[in-house]
Amino acid sequence: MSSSINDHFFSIDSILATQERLPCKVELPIFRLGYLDSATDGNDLLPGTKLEMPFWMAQSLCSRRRHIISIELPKQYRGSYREILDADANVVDLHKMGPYYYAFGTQLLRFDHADGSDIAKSLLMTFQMRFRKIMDSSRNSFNEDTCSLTNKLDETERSLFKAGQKELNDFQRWETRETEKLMTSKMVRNHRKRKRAALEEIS
Amino acid sequence: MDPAEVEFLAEKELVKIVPNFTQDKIFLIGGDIGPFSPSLPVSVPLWMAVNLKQGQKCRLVPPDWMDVEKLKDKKQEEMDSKFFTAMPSDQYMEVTQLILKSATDDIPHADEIRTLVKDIWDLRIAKLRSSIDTFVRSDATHAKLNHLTLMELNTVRPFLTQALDHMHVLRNNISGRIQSTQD
Amino acid sequence: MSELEEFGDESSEEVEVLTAAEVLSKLEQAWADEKFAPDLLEAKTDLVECMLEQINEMEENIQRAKRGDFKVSLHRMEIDRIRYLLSSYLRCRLMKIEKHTTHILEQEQMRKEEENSRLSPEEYTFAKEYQASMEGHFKNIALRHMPPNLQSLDPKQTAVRPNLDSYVFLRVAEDTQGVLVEEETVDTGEEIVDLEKGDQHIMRYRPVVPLVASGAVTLI
Amino acid sequence: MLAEKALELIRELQRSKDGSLPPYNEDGVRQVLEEMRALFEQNQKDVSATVEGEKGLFSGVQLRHAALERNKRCLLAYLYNRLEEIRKMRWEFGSVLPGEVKYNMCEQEVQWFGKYNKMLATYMRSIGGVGGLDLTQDMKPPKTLYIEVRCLADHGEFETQDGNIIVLKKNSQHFLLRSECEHLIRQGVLEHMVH
Repeated sequence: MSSSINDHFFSIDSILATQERLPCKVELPIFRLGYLDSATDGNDLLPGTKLEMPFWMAQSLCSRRRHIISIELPKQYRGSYREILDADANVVDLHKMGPYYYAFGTQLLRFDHADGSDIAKSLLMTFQMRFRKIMDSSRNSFNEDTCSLTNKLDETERSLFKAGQKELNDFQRWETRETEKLMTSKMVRNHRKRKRAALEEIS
Repeated sequence: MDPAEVEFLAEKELVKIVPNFTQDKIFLIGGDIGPFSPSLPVSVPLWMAVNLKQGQKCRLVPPDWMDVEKLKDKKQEEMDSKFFTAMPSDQYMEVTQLILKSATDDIPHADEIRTLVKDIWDLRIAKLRSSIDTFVRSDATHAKLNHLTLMELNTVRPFLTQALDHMHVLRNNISGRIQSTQD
Repeated sequence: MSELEEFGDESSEEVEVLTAAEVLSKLEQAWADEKFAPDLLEAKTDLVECMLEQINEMEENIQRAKRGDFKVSLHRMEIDRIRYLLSSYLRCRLMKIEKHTTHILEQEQMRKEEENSRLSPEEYTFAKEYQASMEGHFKNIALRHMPPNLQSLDPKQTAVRPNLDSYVFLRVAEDTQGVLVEEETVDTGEEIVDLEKGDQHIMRYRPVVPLVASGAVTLI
Repeated sequence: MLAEKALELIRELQRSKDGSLPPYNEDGVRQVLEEMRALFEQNQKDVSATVEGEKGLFSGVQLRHAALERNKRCLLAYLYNRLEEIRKMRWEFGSVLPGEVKYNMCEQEVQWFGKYNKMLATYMRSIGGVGGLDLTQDMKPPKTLYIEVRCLADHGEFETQDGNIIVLKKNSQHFLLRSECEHLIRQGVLEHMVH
């Protein structure tokens, strides 16, 4: 699937990205699963019913071969939103529109929606436009408050931002010769910290 | 790679020292070193030079390029050029760092040298960043990176490669080749 | 230790004779390649064994040396460096084996006789055991309590595979013409580059997989 | 919503990405397996009904099957990612885990840790024949042969490579071969002093 970073059967990010929801319309009756639609007390999901489903579910009911439901694009991928991204991708809060904006968008392309190729182009362009800002801020972030920026990044961008920060941090630790010092392993350190905190709570 | 690992690779570079002891040739696994005689310059790997210096057994001879005038010229050249210029050593940053830390007293104008090397480094990193941005915004899918050193590449590695990996997926979306490990 | 070491290279018929220093520098390259390649590279079992022997021998020599001999500390330092190199190299491989176990064992099973194995015999044993322990754990806690048609693991679905499309930095060691960097798509034509010795590139790993294996390019 | 419990397990892991292992959620795992059983039974019924001629049940079967697969994926991912943490612990804590850490593991996880420990030891012993190679050492490029260390805790007697016995007492300082005390630094018994 989408973000090549960490994408496999057991990947937490991949599971969460396929949990994103989208609006669907029932086309063929689905018996005895009425409870999936909170708006009805009925036993069954009848044709015409509109409801939101997680991606993994929608995908099993709507494909080239199966039309048990039809899907609509989530609004953050529709034309009007794409225009906003087109105008200035840098000001958009992609986390709010995501948080797996690129990954989920990539998944949506599987539905062969008429807007598919426009969405695909918009995803790439959005990333290209936002790239410089992510790079620069991940390199100069030591004195400033970075939260206001990272809050607006989608998960893939956040992981990129973190990679940039780590590189800078590693290099600075090398320059100041901190890397020469042998350290207690991270898990041992964290374990002690938690233990101390727990002890302080008791006393 | 960790910068400490990049440094590890740089430490096998040969540098010249002037020993203050006598010792026959040493048959190391990595090659023969020596013989050592007081006042006679001899080439040894950087890791050995640093350790001998710490034990006050030698004086380090700065590499040819570690010279204020030469570095000033280099800095000017780097500023004037749109592209990356060839560095006199592929490990200039690591070598400077190690030598100036362990043997400042052996290097004339050490402070000035430190500043010049850092200036050159900063110039090149700034250049690297803007060429990365140009690369990412273009349609190119590969690039030539001549004259960049391992330490320089290393400071952008995961960031750049992750970004390009991500873009590869987004490009494939457009050409209709959805990559998938599962349905 | 300047005497020549006999060193058999399985890929060629004649026995190559390398000095210990040459083996060391090959091992350094293998370490860097392994660090940067997304998939597991061919096991350099000979290099590892040769270097381990070298440092063991050196340790023995040191035991015999006079106390306080100045040379000893230099030899020890070199041993430390080589041990680090070996250990970091094998660790890096082990991490990949643990992450891509199923994929690597599949590859090993499909390997043609004339191809060298990616796994050393010891790594192979480890991979098999690791795989069995993971599957055993899944089966015990989850799979055997699931409905009958869901109790198995389909490697097609679950195997964690290396991303060969990830980007790498490389330096060209031998001129190589006509490397297909990008295949033709609807919008763009195919892209072919000539790699000239000494050049450095950034590109996807997939097109250069055979070149890394043959040593025509090295990863940096 | 279907597969909701399974998703909760995944969210639990996501929340603890800082590297601490959350308590094994036995109850959550049981509930996922129960939901799977119920979905499967309903599908069995619908399949039988279809065989007997009832129409239109396929959609429901399809949806429930997707939920079954989803539950399976989440549950296995839960177990997989926990093992991944537990594997890392072997490298960071060593072969003996602190009680509090073990407490958050289920019985089978404790057993898996033991197995991993053993197969790793066997592998390391077999490297290159004689004596093998301890891969849990030499984690960083070496800089000097000897290093200065300070004891962070009373650790008792310690035999150095050249046969001397020293006592590692809290706050005492020593000059030791890096290779012989690296693991004590990683375990937080000694602190590496750098000037």
